[in-house]
Amino acid sequence: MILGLAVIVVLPFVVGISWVLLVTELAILVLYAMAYNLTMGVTGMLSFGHGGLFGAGAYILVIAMIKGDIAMPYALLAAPILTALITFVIGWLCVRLTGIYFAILTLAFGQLIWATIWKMRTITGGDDGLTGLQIPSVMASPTNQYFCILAIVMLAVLSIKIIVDSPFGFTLKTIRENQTRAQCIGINVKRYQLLAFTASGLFTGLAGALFAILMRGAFVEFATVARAFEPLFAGILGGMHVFWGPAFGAGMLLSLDTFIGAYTEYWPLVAGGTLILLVLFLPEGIIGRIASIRKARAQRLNQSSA
Amino acid sequence: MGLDAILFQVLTGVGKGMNLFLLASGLSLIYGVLNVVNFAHATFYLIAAYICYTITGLFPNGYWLALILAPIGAALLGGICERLFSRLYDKEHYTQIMLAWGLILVFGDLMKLTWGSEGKMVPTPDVLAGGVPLLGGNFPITYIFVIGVAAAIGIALYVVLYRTKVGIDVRAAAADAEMTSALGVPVDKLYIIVFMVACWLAGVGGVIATLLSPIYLGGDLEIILAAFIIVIIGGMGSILGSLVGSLIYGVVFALGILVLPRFALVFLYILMVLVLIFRPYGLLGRPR
Amino acid sequence: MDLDILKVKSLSKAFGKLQAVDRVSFTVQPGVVKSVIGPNGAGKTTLFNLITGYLRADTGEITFKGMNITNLPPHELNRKGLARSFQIVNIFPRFTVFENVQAAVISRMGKSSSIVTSAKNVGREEAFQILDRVGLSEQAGYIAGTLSHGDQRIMEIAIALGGRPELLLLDEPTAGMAPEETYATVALIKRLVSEFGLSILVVEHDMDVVFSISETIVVLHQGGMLAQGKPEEVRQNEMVQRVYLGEEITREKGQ
Amino acid sequence: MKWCKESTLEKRLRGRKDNNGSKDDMGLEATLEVWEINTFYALSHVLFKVSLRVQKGELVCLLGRNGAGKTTTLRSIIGLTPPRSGNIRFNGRELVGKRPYQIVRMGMGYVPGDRRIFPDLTVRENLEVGRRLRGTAAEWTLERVYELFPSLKKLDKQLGNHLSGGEQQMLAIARSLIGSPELLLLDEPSEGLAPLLVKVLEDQVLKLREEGISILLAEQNVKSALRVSDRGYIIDKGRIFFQGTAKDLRENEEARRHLIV
Repeated sequence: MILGLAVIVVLPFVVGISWVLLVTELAILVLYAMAYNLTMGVTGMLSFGHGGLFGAGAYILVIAMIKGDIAMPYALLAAPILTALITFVIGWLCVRLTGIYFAILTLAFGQLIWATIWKMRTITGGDDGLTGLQIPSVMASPTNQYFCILAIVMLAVLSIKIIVDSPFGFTLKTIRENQTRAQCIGINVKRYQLLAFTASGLFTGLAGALFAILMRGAFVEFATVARAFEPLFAGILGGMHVFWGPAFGAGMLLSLDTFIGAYTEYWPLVAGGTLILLVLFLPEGIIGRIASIRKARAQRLNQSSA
Repeated sequence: MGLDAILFQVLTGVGKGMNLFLLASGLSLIYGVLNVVNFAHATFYLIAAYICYTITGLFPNGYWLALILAPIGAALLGGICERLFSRLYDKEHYTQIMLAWGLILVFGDLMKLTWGSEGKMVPTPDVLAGGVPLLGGNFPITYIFVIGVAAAIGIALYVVLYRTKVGIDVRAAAADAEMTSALGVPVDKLYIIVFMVACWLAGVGGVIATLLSPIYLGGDLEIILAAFIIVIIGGMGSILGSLVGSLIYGVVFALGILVLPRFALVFLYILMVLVLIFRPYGLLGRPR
Repeated sequence: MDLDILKVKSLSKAFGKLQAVDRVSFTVQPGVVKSVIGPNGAGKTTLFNLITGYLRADTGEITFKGMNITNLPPHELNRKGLARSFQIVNIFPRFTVFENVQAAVISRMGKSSSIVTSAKNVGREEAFQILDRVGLSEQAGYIAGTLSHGDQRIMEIAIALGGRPELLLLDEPTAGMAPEETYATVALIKRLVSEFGLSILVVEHDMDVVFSISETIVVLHQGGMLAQGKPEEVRQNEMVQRVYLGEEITREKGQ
Repeated sequence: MKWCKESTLEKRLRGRKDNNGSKDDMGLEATLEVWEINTFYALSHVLFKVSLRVQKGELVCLLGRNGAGKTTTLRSIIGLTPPRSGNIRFNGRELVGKRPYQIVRMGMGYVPGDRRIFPDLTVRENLEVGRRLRGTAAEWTLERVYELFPSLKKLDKQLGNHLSGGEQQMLAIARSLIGSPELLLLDEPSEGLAPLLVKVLEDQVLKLREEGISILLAEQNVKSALRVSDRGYIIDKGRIFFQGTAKDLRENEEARRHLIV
């Protein structure tokens, strides 16, 4: 852990700017994947609406700063909170449904956000997006930006970790494992699903806002369905039932994009192929597989000693 | 705006809607019978459209040949994909959706490799060029053709499902696959057939869509969302629901463009949200 | 003063034309086992689902510790001290055995929304106590889904105990069990009553089990009550025997 | 009458090994032979070395209480819940490993306890699902089926979910019959039927046997089953405890013990 921290601190001084930017982006994607996983991996609700929420976070920050002249710290606070509010309203309507219907309703809301951003040109700039975000000078250099964003992401991931490990997080996992059973040990399932969805929206909004800072603006692409699939993909790659699974998946996803993308423009082919193979042959994800092998071995040892 | 102009627009919407019906009915059929959410369904539509482009480029008057061959190509490809999906029939829906997403990415890239990333236009066959004077405007023959083909296929689909042994078996399997197999019906073979027929329908949809708009990469994602809106509004698993949903989609979109040009799509999303909240199984669907 | 822990009064439920439960009334006294028996389709499971809030009653009233609990949702019933097990194994299969019980304990402690502490040690002692009580403490670290069928069913009872219930509803607790497991379960049920003073309502097919654990028995037939009484009385009841052999009988209406 | 005391639980524990299925040495031509099958649902062991035989043209009943293993036995035979070990032979051909539709096509019919009528299909369409051309003389046509169940003919265009319980039961039998089976597996056909309808059903079952169809009838309704059967088995807790002629079953005390409260 200390070694990891040391690497993080030293990194910007030994590698080039493009690498610093890449790692910053990675940090944001990790946060996004883990935020999403609160819904999908932890509580077991399939959402396709997170693209819209990610976009919402980004646009709220940019609109607040450009149109509202609000200082960045406040805008950075407002973005996740307002996104969480939006998520709460959407979630309140969505948690009545289950399974694929829940997923499709979130998809509809995600698309509604996307369409609103796309069509409300006067506020959002439509196709052109909103550019020209002025970043305070402390954060302007890639290295400073790197440290600021990484600090925020680490804080957020730590909060997610605390949530997942808490009795609240445990309750969410019970709901994922068996809703009927959760209900009859006294858990109000819908209420907890709504809370989990809202918390997930909060962190997704934060990730979107950070991404807007990195990109110096907000664009319609931030809110597409493809964007909604990204964290799900990351979760499947890494394994969504283990805490660091989605983070690992996000890393793999970005490396696929960056490195294979550098050799060939056909990286979606590779990514899609990987996804197909994973879903068919390794549905637990890579980290998830390792974890379950370990668990099984531990139980075997336990049984043989007992 | 005159009443004629509005009616004219409604007719255009019906044309678009009927084209989408071919796609939506297949999506609905796959869900109803196999309980699979085939997010990649529109990809078969796009592939057929590209095959049609190639065939029309090779042969003069190749459009009619394409109308026969391209959907068959989509169906064969669908048959292969069904074998992949079959491994996930008893798994959670999200795994099927991720498999579909993988297929979308892979096929998307393969299409880019084969046909490049510029948009493509398929020349309209001479017979279908021009229009007929109607309601004070000139209604394109292509739209009439699309409505005609889709209606004919819709009727054929109905006849097969309700009048033939295979169709009745399909409906039985949709309700209770295990009991159907215990009556001597090889349900897994039935599944392959249904998947292939659905992809064939999507293929026909793709080929006739080339008459209405250009072909471009990523078009499948737009179309699949439209198809989802349709089956949600109409009811997943109901063929009649897809028809009603398609017509609602086409007409609301066409009229929406007249009223608030930029928000036509938003209307449809709102409609879908309302349906999901108040009648999650759709206007003509039933809860399962 | 109400001495009965559970009081079911004239409860009815119909599905379309089928009268699944027809004016059923009975009571459960504290600290006893009461069984509900009857041939297939007699309405036992429907009755259970009505009491535990999974179905809404058409008419009738259910009172638990003097409170009217008719049509309350399952999670509220659980909080009031009424827990159930399921006919088909219904557990958290990917959790460990310990976590399965811990989940119930955390919920009962009202700590489900807490985010300040780690879940690891919350309710730990109590969960282990319960596992000890049902004889599963050695398997505490196992993944629940890998246990034998009998152990899974016993673990279900352990989950129910996590809610510190006063009344336990067991839906066919010995279904699908090997004889050794059945024997252990019967012993466990007896112990829960004698040592911990629980009241238990059981639906069970295995008549040996029913007669060895029950204080009183209710016999259902085609949704209605056919007989009620001590095991001996039910055994001697001519009507009950005839029903089980498939003879036609007409149930007296509105008894 | 002797009743189970608690000690019978222990007795059952001891008695387990004595009961190794039952072999039939009548030497007659067997349509169906089930030999020591063990069936599981996931981890739970449901059938323990169950063996039984159905002779050509015979009507055999399988009696037992709720949850005794009757349904699982039938599901094992038809291939819906294949046994993990043991053999099932139908006209000399091994069934274990075959898919349900293959087994049905070999000439077996299955009528499930909950009828499982396709709700959105009409009566005629429900029959259509079961129809297969076998090209044998014994083939059942729609007309012949309607002859046996005249009331279904009037309901021809009714949807499955609009039928009464008795009508559904008739349709469920008719639906299997139209596949021209040599052996019919009937799972608790009398369940939920009014007494008068049970009698009607018995007549129909007897008529089927007169047509030369062998029948394995799982029943909880002992009186009704013994009125029509030639022979029977008693199953309890997933094991066959007793077998004999209908007369034996009616009179034997030990047999009754497994059937009554």
